Amino acid sequence: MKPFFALVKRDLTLGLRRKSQIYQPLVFQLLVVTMFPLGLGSGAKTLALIAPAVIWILALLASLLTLDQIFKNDYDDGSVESYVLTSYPLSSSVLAKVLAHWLLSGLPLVVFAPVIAVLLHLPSHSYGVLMLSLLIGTPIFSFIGSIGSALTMSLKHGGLLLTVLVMPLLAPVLIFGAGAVVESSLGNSANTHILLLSGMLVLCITLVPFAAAAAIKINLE
Amino acid sequence: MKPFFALVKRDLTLGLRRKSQIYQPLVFQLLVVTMFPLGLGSGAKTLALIAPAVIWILALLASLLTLDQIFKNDYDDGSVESYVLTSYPLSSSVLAKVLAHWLLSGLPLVVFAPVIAVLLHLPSHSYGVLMLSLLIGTPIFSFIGSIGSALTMSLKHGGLLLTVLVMPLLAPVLIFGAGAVVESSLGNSANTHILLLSGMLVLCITLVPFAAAAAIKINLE
Amino acid sequence: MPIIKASDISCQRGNYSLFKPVNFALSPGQSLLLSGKNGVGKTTLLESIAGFRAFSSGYIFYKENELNTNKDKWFDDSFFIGHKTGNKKELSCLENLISFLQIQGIEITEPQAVEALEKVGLAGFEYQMAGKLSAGQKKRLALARLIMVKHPIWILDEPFVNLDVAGCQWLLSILDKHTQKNGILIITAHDNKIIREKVTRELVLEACD
Amino acid sequence: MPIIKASDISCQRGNYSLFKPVNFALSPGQSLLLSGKNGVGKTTLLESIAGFRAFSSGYIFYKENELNTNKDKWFDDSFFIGHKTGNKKELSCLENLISFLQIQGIEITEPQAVEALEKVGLAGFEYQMAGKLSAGQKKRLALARLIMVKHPIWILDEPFVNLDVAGCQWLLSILDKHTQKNGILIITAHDNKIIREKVTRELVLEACD
Amino acid sequence: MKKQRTNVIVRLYHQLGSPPSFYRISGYFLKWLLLIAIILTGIGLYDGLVLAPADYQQGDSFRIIYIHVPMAWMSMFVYAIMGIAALIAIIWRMKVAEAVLIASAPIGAWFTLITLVTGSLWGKPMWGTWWEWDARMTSELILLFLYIGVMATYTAFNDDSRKAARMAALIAVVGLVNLPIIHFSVKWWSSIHQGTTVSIMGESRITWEMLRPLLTMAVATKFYYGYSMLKRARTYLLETEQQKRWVHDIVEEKKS
Amino acid sequence: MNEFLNMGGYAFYVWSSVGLFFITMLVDFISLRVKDKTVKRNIKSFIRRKNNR
Ligand code: HEM
Ligand SMILES: Nc1ncnc2c1ncn2[C@@H]1O[C@H](COP(=O)(O)OP(=O)(O)OP(=O)(O)O)[C@@H](O)[C@H]1O
Ligand SMILES: Nc1ncnc2c1ncn2[C@@H]1O[C@H](COP(=O)(O)OP(=O)(O)OP(=O)(O)O)[C@@H](O)[C@H]1O
Ligand SMILES: [Mg+2]
Ligand SMILES: [Mg+2]
Repeated sequence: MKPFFALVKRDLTLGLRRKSQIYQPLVFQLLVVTMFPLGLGSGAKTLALIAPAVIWILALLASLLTLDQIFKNDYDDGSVESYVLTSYPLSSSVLAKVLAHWLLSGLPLVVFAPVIAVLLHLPSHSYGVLMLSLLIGTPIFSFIGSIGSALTMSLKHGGLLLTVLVMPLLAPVLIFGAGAVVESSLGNSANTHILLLSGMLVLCITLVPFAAAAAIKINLE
Repeated sequence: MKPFFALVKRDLTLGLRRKSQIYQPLVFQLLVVTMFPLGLGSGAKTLALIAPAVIWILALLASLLTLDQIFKNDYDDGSVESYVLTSYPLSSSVLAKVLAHWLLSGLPLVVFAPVIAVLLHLPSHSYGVLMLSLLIGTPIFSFIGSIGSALTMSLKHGGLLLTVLVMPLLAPVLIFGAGAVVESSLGNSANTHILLLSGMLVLCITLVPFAAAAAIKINLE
Repeated sequence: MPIIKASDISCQRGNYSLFKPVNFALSPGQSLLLSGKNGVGKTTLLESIAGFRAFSSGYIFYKENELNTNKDKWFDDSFFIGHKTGNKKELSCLENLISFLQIQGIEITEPQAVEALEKVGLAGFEYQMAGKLSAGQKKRLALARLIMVKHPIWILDEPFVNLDVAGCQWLLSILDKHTQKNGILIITAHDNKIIREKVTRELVLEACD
Repeated sequence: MPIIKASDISCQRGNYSLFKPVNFALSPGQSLLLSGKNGVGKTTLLESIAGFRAFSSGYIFYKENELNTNKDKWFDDSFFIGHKTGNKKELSCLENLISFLQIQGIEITEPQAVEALEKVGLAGFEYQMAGKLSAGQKKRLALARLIMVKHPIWILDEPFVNLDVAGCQWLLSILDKHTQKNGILIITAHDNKIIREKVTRELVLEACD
Repeated sequence: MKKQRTNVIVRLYHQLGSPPSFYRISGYFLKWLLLIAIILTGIGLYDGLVLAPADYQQGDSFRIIYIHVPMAWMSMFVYAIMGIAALIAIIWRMKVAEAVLIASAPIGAWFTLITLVTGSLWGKPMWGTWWEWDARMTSELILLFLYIGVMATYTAFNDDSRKAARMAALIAVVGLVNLPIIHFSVKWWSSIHQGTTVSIMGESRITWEMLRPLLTMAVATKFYYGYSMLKRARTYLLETEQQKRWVHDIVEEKKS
Repeated sequence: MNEFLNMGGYAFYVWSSVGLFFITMLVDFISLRVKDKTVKRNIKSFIRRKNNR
């Protein structure tokens, strides 16, 4: 088996075994969504108004919760050596790690989005755009997060530093993602937003593996 | 020095040295608050309406970010032994840990609250109630969180489980806390809400140390 | 006259017992070496004796009292250092030593702590963060506590690991001193012939079948 | 003819050099024991040799090439096991062994892996999660990789730690076999007389003053 | 030693408290519980979906009541049982109580989930919305979280079943304390509460034809709960007692 | 019969409720049998491991 697939397979096995990585972000989302009406009190009618923003911010936060683990786990137990001390290109291994992370934590968010949307009274004709935008946006979270995770993996409390590092980078994703949903909920076309998101994703796929690989190497020195 | 103060002092030293524990929750709050207008797009006028809920939810989330560390750190490096394997009552040590945690992560939130409030256009006559409610509410987060942290300290990925466990318990705090701010922003008296919050805090102070101590003992078995 | 008596104690991991129940009795000044193959349950047994986890069968009596009925007395008299050293990465060596002992209710002044660090070969590392020590230095920092504590019973899990030759000798000498002062020692170690000759008794754990 | 030549290499931690620069040369079939006091820099040096971190001075040549100019070749030929074992808590022993090797591009079938686990004394633990192993068993699981790899150069940091007597003997025998097959060995160990007699050369690191 | 006078209740307590006899005694009931549950469900649903007259206001959509309300009752009933078992497990460290606690959580969570979804399915035609943040719904959702919390705790510590059970018990008890809090706080906050359409307590506006199937279903679900819970509890006991003789006998002789 | 299935226009709501009920109960029923089987299998292998030693 090629190292790439071996790495993806290992990470998927780990994720499915830990389970928590998959279902707990979802529960987290649900919980926070519940908090909103609780906190809003009589202002509950505004829910639909803020639904796109809340859904996207929640997806971002739920991703953030698992991002720091992309490389940190491997660093902590020493298994990062298995792909650093080898002639197989590190950037490919980074790609494998990102892919596994998205499958485990991004994809469930996409699939689960309609439930959150119902709870927040999002108009049902926007569900398609919501899921599409998340489908393009969540991999970007994983990509950008992998750089942050590579930079902070040797820190004991890197989780919050990572948040601070990647949040500004992810702001545009949030703007266009939530923007797409807002437009579609108003009955307008969301094409421009989706296009821009896709562009960002392509950029990430081509650049991030090398950036993250460099970050890992710097971190280990 | 009494073990109680020794423990508080050690944790404060650690917190001040790590720094991240203090300033990163604040940065996190700021970032998410920034995300809201970004995500809302044209709906920015609704900001003031959702301000009380958002501030309180953010305080909750920011606390959650550090809650799992209350005991987990000590468990991971073995220093939990220093207060478990001694005849000094474990519940006192728990109280010390909670106190240190609140001083490091709750208090800054209280002090910082007006800044967030300004950003979200909360009417300025509510600032007093906002800070008062946070002053009573954030220690409750630390208390309840300490039980969750004690339960999950031996798990590698306990952070999200902790979230799931304590969120339902913290919901009432959120309701009354945000409720107090809503009432005051509408010009009503927030006394009942504040009173109820205070009652919860008293309950926590008397009960939680024993519950958390029991949780630690079960966890170590 | 033995003050610690263990009768038929055994431990469990998951849902099954690890080793055949063991018995031992220790009087002041005696020492016990637990040995056995990798994975037979030495660490588990030590942690149970220290009071961390429950036994699956049997009892330990300390000064005629069953251990669970009088844990405070046991905690006051016994001192445990396990695989995990209990050092805080972000505290300096000095802070680590002082705070650990104070939290246990043991008074220690700064000059005393500096002296203890010196004895343990960490002179000059007082203000280095514990996270930046080498493997052996971390172990030494943990063992420095032994210099300060007055507990008559020491429970040590593989304390020789990572120590260099000089470090092992130092540790042996301090263990010797402890037993000569009527202290009790319960210890595990692999492949260390000298300790085997020094202890009063070696107890080889045997796996259950 | 030596294929590894180190000239005046030294390492740094923080802002100061750790030990006096050292020189060595290794031909196939030779072995090198790095020793020295706790904290002198053995681990740091091994990690640098493995390619993890940079040297502060000096060069290593492998087959006439400076190591940094041709890291891929070096990675293809050398195999490192450090303090951290690289086991995943949530994977079973079998999965750990197989996935680690596959990620390094080494093909291994399940029966081979089962056999390797048997040799290393973990028969019957194939499906146990690595997080539920004892200290020595974890080390054994990491060392099982050595049975499967074909790399001519092994770099091992304190591999004897936590192993019981039988485990140490097994490790010694496999190291012997490796050098007899013209393999190269770079190793650190404290307080283990047998390995000291077996290696071609012992290099004692001395602290800078 | 003083001689203890044993009465029937004490003896029963000791018998049910010992895993082997609990296993044996519960074995007698299992089949019957399942059988009665199936039969009653059949009767109840036939009665409710076919025989009962349509509601004059809601038409046939009201028939969701025969799923929704029994499930809603069960979701709370099971949590109560779980909480009591948890208390016993913590205070007296009784293995059987742990078993009951662990075995109740999954089925209780299922009941809660069905309540939520059927409520949603009822809300759409009645209120024109799938979901409203009303007091009852919100607290039911939080109940689901509590169940999930108990189960997640149990699985997180899966290496040692008994420890895991005691941890889960702690969560369950804390959740028990939480239930009234949620109930009241939610009342406090709520302003858009939808009053009950049908009341069966006191002045009943529901006819006997409509009530009969409801009660039948309520009993049927209790029987299924009994079956599911006992079956899981037995499995739990086998798992935690795997070194004991009686477990070996059962496993090897294939008598369950 | 058709009228019965149609549920006065509420077919989707009523029948999905009933369906959900049965499916969930079935899932529960199956999962407890599976769990029971695996536990018994594990215990058997545990006994075997002991006998072989
Ligand atoms: C997702 C939405 C819903 C949830 C979570 C929910 C939850 C509950 C709960 C927990 C109960 C038990 C209350 C108790 O016994 O104290 C209940 C009872 C009941 N629900 Fe719902 N419900 C929902 C939607 C609806 C809808 C849409 C209707 C009808 C229009 C409805 C009608 C009833 C009735 C008639 C009862 C029994 C009345 C009683 O016991 O007082 N529910 N529901
Ligand atoms: N992360 C770090 N940052 C800064 N200094 C460090 C760090 N880790 C170790 N050191 C210092 O570098 C020196 C060498 O450490 P190293 O781990 O290489 O020693 P070692 O020879 O392997 O010792 P041991 O025999 O105890 O394993 C030590 O004096 C230590 O204090
Ligand atoms: N967390 C755990 N959960 C379940 N089983 C465990 C766990 N930790 C260890 N075990 C098992 O318990 C047994 C005893 O482990 P323990 O650590 O006590 O052994 P040990 O005698 O100290 O071994 P070593 O010499 O390797 O340190 C081992 O067989 C191991 O597989
Ligand atoms: Mg051990
Ligand atoms: Mg070292």
